[in-house]
Amino acid sequence: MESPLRLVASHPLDELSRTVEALLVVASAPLSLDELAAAADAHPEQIDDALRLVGERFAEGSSGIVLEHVAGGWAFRASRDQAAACARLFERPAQRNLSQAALETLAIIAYLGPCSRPDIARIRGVAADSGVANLVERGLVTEAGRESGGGAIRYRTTPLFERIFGLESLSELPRLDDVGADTEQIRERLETVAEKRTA
Amino acid sequence: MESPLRLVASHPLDELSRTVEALLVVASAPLSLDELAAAADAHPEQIDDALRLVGERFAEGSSGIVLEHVAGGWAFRASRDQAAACARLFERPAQRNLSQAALETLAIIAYLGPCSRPDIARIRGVAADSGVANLVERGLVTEAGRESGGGAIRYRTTPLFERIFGLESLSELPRLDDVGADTEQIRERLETVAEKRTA
Amino acid sequence: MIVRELELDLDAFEGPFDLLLALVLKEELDLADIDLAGIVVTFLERLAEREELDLEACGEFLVLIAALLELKARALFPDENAELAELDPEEAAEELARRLDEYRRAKEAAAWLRERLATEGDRFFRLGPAPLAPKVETPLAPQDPEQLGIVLRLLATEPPQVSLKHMALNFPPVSQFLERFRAVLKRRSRFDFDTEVRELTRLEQASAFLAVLELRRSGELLLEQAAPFAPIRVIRLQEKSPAEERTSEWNLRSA
Repeated sequence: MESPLRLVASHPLDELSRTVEALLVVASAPLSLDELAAAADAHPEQIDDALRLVGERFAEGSSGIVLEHVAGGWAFRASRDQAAACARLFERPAQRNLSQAALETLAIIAYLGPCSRPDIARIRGVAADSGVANLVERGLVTEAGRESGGGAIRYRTTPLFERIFGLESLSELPRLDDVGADTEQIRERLETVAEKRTA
Repeated sequence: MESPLRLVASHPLDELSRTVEALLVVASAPLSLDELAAAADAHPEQIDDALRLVGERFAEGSSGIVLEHVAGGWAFRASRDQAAACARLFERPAQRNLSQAALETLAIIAYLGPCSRPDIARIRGVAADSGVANLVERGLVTEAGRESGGGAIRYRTTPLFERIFGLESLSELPRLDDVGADTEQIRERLETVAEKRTA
Repeated sequence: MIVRELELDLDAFEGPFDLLLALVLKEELDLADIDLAGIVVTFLERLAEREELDLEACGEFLVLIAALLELKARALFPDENAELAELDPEEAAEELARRLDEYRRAKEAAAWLRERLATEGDRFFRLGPAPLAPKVETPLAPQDPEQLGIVLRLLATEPPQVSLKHMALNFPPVSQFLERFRAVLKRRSRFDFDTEVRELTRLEQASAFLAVLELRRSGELLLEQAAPFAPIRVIRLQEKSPAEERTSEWNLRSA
């Protein structure tokens, strides 16, 4: 593909336009002319012609899918007259319940203070971290520096977390005297049980 | 959507098929009939008809984009004859590179439904920790709560798993009960041995 | 390395490991005749030939050899009320058959998935959101803070005991007993196996018995048992005394 002497197969335009359609429907970002040419193993000029054909097939008014030229290149989008349906697809009712994983992760971070992903995975007794990234994305936890000695990133809960859970501050968390008198004891208890769980 | 008296607008089929096209091209996962109906503000039966039209327009052989029924819903993908071009555009997805151990773990989770790492270890006879972590990272399995009373985390397969393997649903997995006869054989053999020794 | 293709060259069997498993399961080969230690040695030799440790092959091999060892041990001690699983022999046999079958099913299902992966490999689709689709943000409804206390308390609760007893089959190394019995036979020309292993766990006894079988195979000793369940006598082979004599001697001493 890198060789300047590479022979480019001759593509009937129709076939090439199908290739372009396929590439655009699987891409998660707009594709440039060069990217399309490289993937289709064709000349950029040929791609230009194919794109014209694809543009005719996928045009506003005649199709629900529309070919669009944006800054980064070419991509498909929904036609404008379907905006209402698309909006309904993306408008989601507020989520009522958090997953078990999310709730456990939040509880650990809230009660124990800043924790790293390995900390959380160990206490939960799971092999992989699933969900911290999601909680960060939702703004419920945020980064809080690294473990000493350039270790793993630690996370803490955010003001949004407190708002969602109706807490003025973390000191209002339900008391866990039966688990441990203070954070240290609770942490020890959790770690002891976690070891048994994975044993 | 909830109101039983809601009037569903009458959609010319052509218009509705354009709506379905638009919804499918922006969706990030397969859409079920109900999801399509809700977003398009139409009856599921109407959506069914529209999907037939869309399926004719986007069929293997005639288009680079193909409509498929997968993972409990409908989605667009690239046509199979464009796989080479798609492969040049993307690295081979990690989900398709699975070791024997990973496939066995995946098979156990897919067949047994939510099951824990100890369940998997019991069947495979080796610790399942890293194997499961790996599948979670690849998005092929996800947490599905805990065993009762704070027991081990259980896992299930994701829609992505069904999509990668081209399954309409988990019920498409082949039945494995033809092996049953052998169980009987093995058991009988073991019993015969036991009888001989105790005679 | 593919474990099932491991070429074996044993007294009772010559061919790939896979065939051996098939023959054992079809009753065409008696496990009692199979030198399991020989299989382990062959595997270790193949393993040593490779530069990298093939963990996957090790895992698969361990599963298979453990199952065979367990089967063999069960066949050798069918009447023992196996403390390792607290199951009666019939239940144990059933449980074992079920587990072997379960594993075989998993392997079959995995094979099906692998094939599927190959045939569906040309289906490309987009992973993740469409390039020009709106970003979805799902707001979270207000949550009850009590949930946090509940899940943390659950995490601090010891999980119910999962019985994995039958998983924890830590067969003590047979070699340990090879050494031990050789040493005993240096001091004494014969000993009573049951007495010698009385203090050991059932699993250790199983290993010890495999060691004794191994020594018999290599011609270092003879085994004798007057009747089923009678004590097993272990006799140093160098001693040249006919079987009858040994039996009468035993009777005299025990009289």
